Amino acid sequence: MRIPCPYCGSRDIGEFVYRGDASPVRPAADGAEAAMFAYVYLRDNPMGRHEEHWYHTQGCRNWLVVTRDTLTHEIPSARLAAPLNAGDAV
Amino acid sequence: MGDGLEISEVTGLGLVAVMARKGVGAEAIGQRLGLAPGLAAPATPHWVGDGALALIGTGPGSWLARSEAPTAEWAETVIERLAGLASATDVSASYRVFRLSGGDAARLLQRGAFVDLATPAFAPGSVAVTVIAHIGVIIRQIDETSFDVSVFRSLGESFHHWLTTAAATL
Amino acid sequence: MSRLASGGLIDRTRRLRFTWDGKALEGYHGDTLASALLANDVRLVARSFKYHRPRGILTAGAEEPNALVTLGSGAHADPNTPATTVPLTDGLVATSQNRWPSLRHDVMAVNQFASPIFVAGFYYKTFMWPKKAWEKLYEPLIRRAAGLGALSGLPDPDSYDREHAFCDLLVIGGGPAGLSAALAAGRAGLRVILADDGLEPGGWLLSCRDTIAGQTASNWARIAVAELGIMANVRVLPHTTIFGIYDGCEYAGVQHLGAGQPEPGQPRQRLWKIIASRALLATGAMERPIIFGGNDRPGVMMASAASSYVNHFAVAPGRRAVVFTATDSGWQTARDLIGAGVEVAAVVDPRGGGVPVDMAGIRRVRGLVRDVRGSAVRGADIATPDGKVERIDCDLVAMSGGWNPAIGLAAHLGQKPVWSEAIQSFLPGALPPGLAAIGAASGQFALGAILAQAHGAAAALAETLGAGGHAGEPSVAEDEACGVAPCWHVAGARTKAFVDFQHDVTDADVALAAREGYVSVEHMKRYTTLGMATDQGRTGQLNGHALLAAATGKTVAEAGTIRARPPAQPVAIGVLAGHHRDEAFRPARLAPSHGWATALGASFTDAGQWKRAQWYAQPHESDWLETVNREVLATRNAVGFCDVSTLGKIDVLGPDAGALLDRLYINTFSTLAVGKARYGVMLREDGMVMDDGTTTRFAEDNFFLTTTTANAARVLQHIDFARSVLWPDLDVQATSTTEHWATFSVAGPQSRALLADLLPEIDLSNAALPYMGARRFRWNGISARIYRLSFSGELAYEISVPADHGPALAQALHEAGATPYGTEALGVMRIEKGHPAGNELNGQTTAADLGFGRMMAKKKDFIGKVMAQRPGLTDPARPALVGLKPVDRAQRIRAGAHLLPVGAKPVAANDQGHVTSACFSPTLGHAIALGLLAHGPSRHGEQVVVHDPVRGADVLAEVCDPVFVDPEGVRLRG
Amino acid sequence: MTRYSLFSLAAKAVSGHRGWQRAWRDAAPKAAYDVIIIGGGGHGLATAYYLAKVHGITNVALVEKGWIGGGNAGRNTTIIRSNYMLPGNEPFYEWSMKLWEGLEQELNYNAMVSQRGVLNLAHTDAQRDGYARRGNAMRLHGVEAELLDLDAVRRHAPFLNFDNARFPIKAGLLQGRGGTARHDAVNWGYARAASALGVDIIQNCAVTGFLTDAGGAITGVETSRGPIRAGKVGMSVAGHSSQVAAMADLRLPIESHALQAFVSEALKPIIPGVITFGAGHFYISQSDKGGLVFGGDIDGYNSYAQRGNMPTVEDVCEGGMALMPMIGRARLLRSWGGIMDMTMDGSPIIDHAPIPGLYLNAGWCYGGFKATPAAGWCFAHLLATDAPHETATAYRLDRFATGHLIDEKGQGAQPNLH
Repeated sequence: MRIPCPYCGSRDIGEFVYRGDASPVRPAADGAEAAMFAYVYLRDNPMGRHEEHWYHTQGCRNWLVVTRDTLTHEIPSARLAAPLNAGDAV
Repeated sequence: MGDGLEISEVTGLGLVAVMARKGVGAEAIGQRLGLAPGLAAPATPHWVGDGALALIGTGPGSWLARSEAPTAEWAETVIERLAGLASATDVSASYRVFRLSGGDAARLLQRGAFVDLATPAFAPGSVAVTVIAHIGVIIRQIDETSFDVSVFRSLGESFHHWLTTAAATL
Repeated sequence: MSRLASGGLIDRTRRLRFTWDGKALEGYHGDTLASALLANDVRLVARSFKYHRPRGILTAGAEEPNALVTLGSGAHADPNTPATTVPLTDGLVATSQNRWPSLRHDVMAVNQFASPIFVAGFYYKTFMWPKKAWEKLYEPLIRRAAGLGALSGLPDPDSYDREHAFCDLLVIGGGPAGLSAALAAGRAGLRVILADDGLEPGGWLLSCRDTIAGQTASNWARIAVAELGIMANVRVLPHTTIFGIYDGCEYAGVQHLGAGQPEPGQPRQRLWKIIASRALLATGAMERPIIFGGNDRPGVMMASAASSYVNHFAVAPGRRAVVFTATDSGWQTARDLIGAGVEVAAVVDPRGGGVPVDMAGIRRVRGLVRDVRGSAVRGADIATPDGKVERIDCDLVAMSGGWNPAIGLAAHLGQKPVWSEAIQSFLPGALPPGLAAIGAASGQFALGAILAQAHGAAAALAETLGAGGHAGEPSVAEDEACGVAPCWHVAGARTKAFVDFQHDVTDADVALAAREGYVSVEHMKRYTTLGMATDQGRTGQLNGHALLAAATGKTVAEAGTIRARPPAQPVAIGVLAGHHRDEAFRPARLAPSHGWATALGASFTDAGQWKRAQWYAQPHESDWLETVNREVLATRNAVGFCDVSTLGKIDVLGPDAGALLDRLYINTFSTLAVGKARYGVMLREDGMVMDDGTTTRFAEDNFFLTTTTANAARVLQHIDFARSVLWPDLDVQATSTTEHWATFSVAGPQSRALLADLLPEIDLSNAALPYMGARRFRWNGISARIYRLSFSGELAYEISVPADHGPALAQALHEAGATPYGTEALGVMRIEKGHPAGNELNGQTTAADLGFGRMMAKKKDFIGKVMAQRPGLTDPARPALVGLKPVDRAQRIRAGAHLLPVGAKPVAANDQGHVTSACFSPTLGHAIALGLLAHGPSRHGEQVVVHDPVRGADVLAEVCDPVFVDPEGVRLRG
Repeated sequence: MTRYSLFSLAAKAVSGHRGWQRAWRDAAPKAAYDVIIIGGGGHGLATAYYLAKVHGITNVALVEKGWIGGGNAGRNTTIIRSNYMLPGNEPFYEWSMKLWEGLEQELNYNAMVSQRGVLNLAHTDAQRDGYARRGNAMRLHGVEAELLDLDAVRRHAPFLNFDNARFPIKAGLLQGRGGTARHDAVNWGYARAASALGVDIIQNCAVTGFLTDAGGAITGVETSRGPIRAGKVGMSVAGHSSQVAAMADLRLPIESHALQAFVSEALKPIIPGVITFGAGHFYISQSDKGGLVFGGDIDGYNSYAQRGNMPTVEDVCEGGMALMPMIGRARLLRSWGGIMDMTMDGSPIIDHAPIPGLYLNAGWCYGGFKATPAAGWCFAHLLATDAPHETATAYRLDRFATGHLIDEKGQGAQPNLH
């Protein structure tokens, strides 16, 4: 399986480290414990389209948000997790 | 060893890891470091420049500045020159750099790297940060038949063992 | 001898010698082991798995279920190798398997007498009485009888390598379809790879008598391969099997290099990993058997195989044949046999209608072969519609029950095949991205049509991919007749009729499975083991599904298929491992002073992928403990030095570096003064301790972090996640400098004096460089750093220089009189000081467990803060860090022992914690340890039992403060 | 139910085995039952059996969307062991071992339970001490465990790499009672016995939703073969736990992951029991038919595809060659994948769902097969008595909120690291 890294191009998943579902957002510092519990522990774990975090550890060392189908493993797209600072081409 | 292959090592390099700060573009970095006028630091996995100063693209907004004959203060001056534009740190001793040249150089590297190294996908000026035999590498194509392959210093022996083993069966 | 006087593609000028079960035989270059055996009239080649019935050669291809042999001997032995795929080489040693004492006289054949009991699944119904008998008696017998070939138990002496490749079009299979497609795509200018698993490319063309563009099929194939060979944009991979399709248009294959024994140092096989944006499945089709009585006897062969042996290898597989066929192609075999001088007693074809091959003198019988006579074929009983049975003497029955397109690869990503009424078999349904099927694999069996279809498909691909060249025209050939009618099974057989030849599964077994409710094809497969042999059901599985469908009132289409899975052909595990075995299993990371330490006689230990000097034994020292004690005392009493370069080092830079560190560590770093260092603890978001280390500030926007050796990569990944995903608004950058700095800890009361001589240009006084102070300086003109940091608890410094200068610094320190110490001594001293390390940071401990509860900042948010407050993580009864001393000072405590109250029964309910780190303390003269004990901090002075039953007797210990040496830290601040 | 034995086998052989009936009734769904179990894997079938056998509750329907034993229960590497460290796990897995040891007699179906030992190898001092801690914990739970030194390991498996290994072997933890069992036979054995006690086993019956009463309590399931009512519904669907839970608007602390498994061509017996490599991802045993059954780590990304990719295949084979270099000559015959319901601490959940009438048996990571008998026993106990079985009290769903985690590997809330 290969991930279309926005900077490095198509690369084998052996170069990446998978973290998990990219949709949970870390609650604000003063948020309730229940919100942090859900962020840390609960997952939709869908069969089908899934936005997930991968880290290009043996490549450009960026965190990516990869859109992948968890049933067919097809990967239509991937983008840098960090919104790019102005002026960078990728 | 295939007849079309020589393996040597490039030593004494000056290397500085350069990471653009928020909102700073590749042109600014290139110009501040004194690349030829109008020449920007590469925003894609490529390298530009020459022996005195080259900028190797290793990621969005990050490069390796390289000098073949650095003075003792070269790294400090690069870091200071970039003040305000980019964070930079001396990594001159972090890598061992193997020079592969000859007709079989690309074929040998292709045995290890799962990245298309054939022209036009990869050509002089191209860079690939990838992995060979579980060892992280930075591959830089210099000309039609020669490449620099940089690996972390601590992994130099293991990488050299792979190089010689793979080359023996070309 | 059954070698034909002329013909075939073998090279009669190159005679080759080989042995079969010790007997010297001969064949020619171009033979397979199978064809050479047949040429020497060897027809009994193996014994079946369960009944040990005699088995002959059934096919001429990789799907061979019977003729499995062991090649070579000793460590080079290659068990379970299909003789049909082995190119004959001079000096080849081949032996039969799974028989004792010999192939001809196999004692285990006695199983056939028990066959009424030994039906499918019999072992699920018996061997249960008496209770212990299964393991003591029955299973050992079954295991000894099971298995075919044997491993030698010796390490694989051969080497393997790998190659990656990228192309526009991968053509899988070099038969008529594959060659035609590759020619079209190659001419059009696409970047093409053609992989073919035969002795030479050509596939069926090497075994048929058709003509293409006026050439014989085999000559056309050789000319096509030659043309492909000179195209720069085409790469032909002979002896290469594509065994798997994976995500991302990735195709995995194995290439057999150099037939027979590779030269020393050269690889035996090569793993290919190919990324192909398009691929064409040109793997042809496999002939289907027919299920009739005795269809497993040596002398029963697939019709296409008989044609192959005659046309390709110039070997007559028999003298008098009966061809039993429900396909037109079976008639071509009759013609081939007659052409080679083999008498065809009859062509038994149950179908009505005309004769596909009009040959004078062929006797056609409309009927079915019901039984074959003899333990090797001596005759065949033909049942005709009028109810009569005619016995015909023969020594060969060539059968053809239909053709199954070889579409296994197309299902590797989960797509299901679909039933085709037209060809009475399954074809690919939906296909993996980029893949299409051509030729027989797409259900197209006529040669002329195949060449045109394949050429058209490739030319169309070239166009869509924008290749500029012209694909040329397809070669022309006539279309031979290729009708087929379903003929799965002949009812009323008097003797056993086989569906799976290797696993001895009969038609009766399939009926039994249906009767007992194992009616899904998956249940039937697992209950009868049909299709679980080395041919993975490629020969008779579909026949079995047809029988099951009939028994359960379903159509074959409704019964469905078993999902084909990688590998499409068995693959040596060695080639999948390649370079990564023995010492090269994983790379070794060598610290900067590795060479220097080796010269000094250091012994090394593994710390993740790092090699670290464990101790520096001197010749007179009796064991490692004496060495380590010396190193500890030399450091505590004078000065020692240790290479600590393997610790993770990360530069965190930029205006918001301090803000980021405040959110990562439990304590605050944004307030750290320049030139100062601070110890920090980092949590995971679930509140557990992830890592610890000291961070030094060299400038307003320049922090230098250290991490544990084990977690270096994980912490960098964590930092990058925090700054790019959690808080992208922060302007902060980070990069690893682990490899740039060689770092040595110089510790001991005389450390300052020693360094004062070595580094005259720095003021090392306590005032100028206090504890936890740090400074950048130059040493012999190179940039260097010095820190007042101490893991040993002594007055100590850490000095960093660029890694290439590490050995020089080590040598200078040694020559100045400092004693080198290794990780063992380092471990003893940090245990003496009660510092938690890897054993304590085991991912199951909180900051409070380790005594860092007070460091957790109250105001600021940091990763893990909220989850760390959960009841389960703040329960006072949680095991917490304590020191342990044996009450009897002479006794020893080991890490991994558990802690029980004195006098308590050694049961889990009384388990109060465990020993995490332990050593002998030369400083104190007795064993000491750190542990995690329930309510630990409040139990100093209490006694507990150190319970270590897997290693020895209980030891009584006293709970104490984890800091054994200089608790006030006087030496640190000296 | 005809009793299986050598005599019944011989008797039926006389009439060409035409006398055998179906091993389990292929029941059609009735309108209502006392209990519905979703999932026809080993856990669901065992639950149904123990509900009937131990608790006398026989008005039970087991609904399976495909064919029984078609999910993880039919695609695991058949290992049974009780060598766990934490007090939340070890009692449960030891209870499962006790049930394994009597299974053939209990079900009158030879599941080929074969206790030839499970050996975990250590390659560093710290790893050896870690196994000592686990071995001592097992002893405290009354389970035998031995810490073998290098010579003992060499005697147990002489073909291991003792000469030029990158990570030399230092020691090994051996559970002699660990071993393997024939997974299909376990599923069919429980199905046959449960069916004989009156449980309806309903195949090709996919659950598509839950029936609820006004108050939101679960009162049955909607299926591809019509609605079926019941007072209690137990979910035992492993990798599909999140899908079925979502039908009740329930999110779980679970990610589904692909675990690949491999088998070689059949070879003469050479590997004594189960052996696990401590310096990489590789474990192996040899089936009674002679195939080397092996595997390693999960692929590491969410997946329902029941297959994986090459990096894992290579990593497993590299581990195999590093540990036992003889394996290079053996040929990989077949590889496949299961869907592992990986939890946030690597341990399972046997608990009420926070919705009345719904019960969860989920989160089995890659250890579900060895847990089959005890999971069935304990889930039946919970369904019958509404109280957790004494060995499964720690498997609470809310443990992630309260912080009473059962984290054997200490990897935290990252499922793919367990």
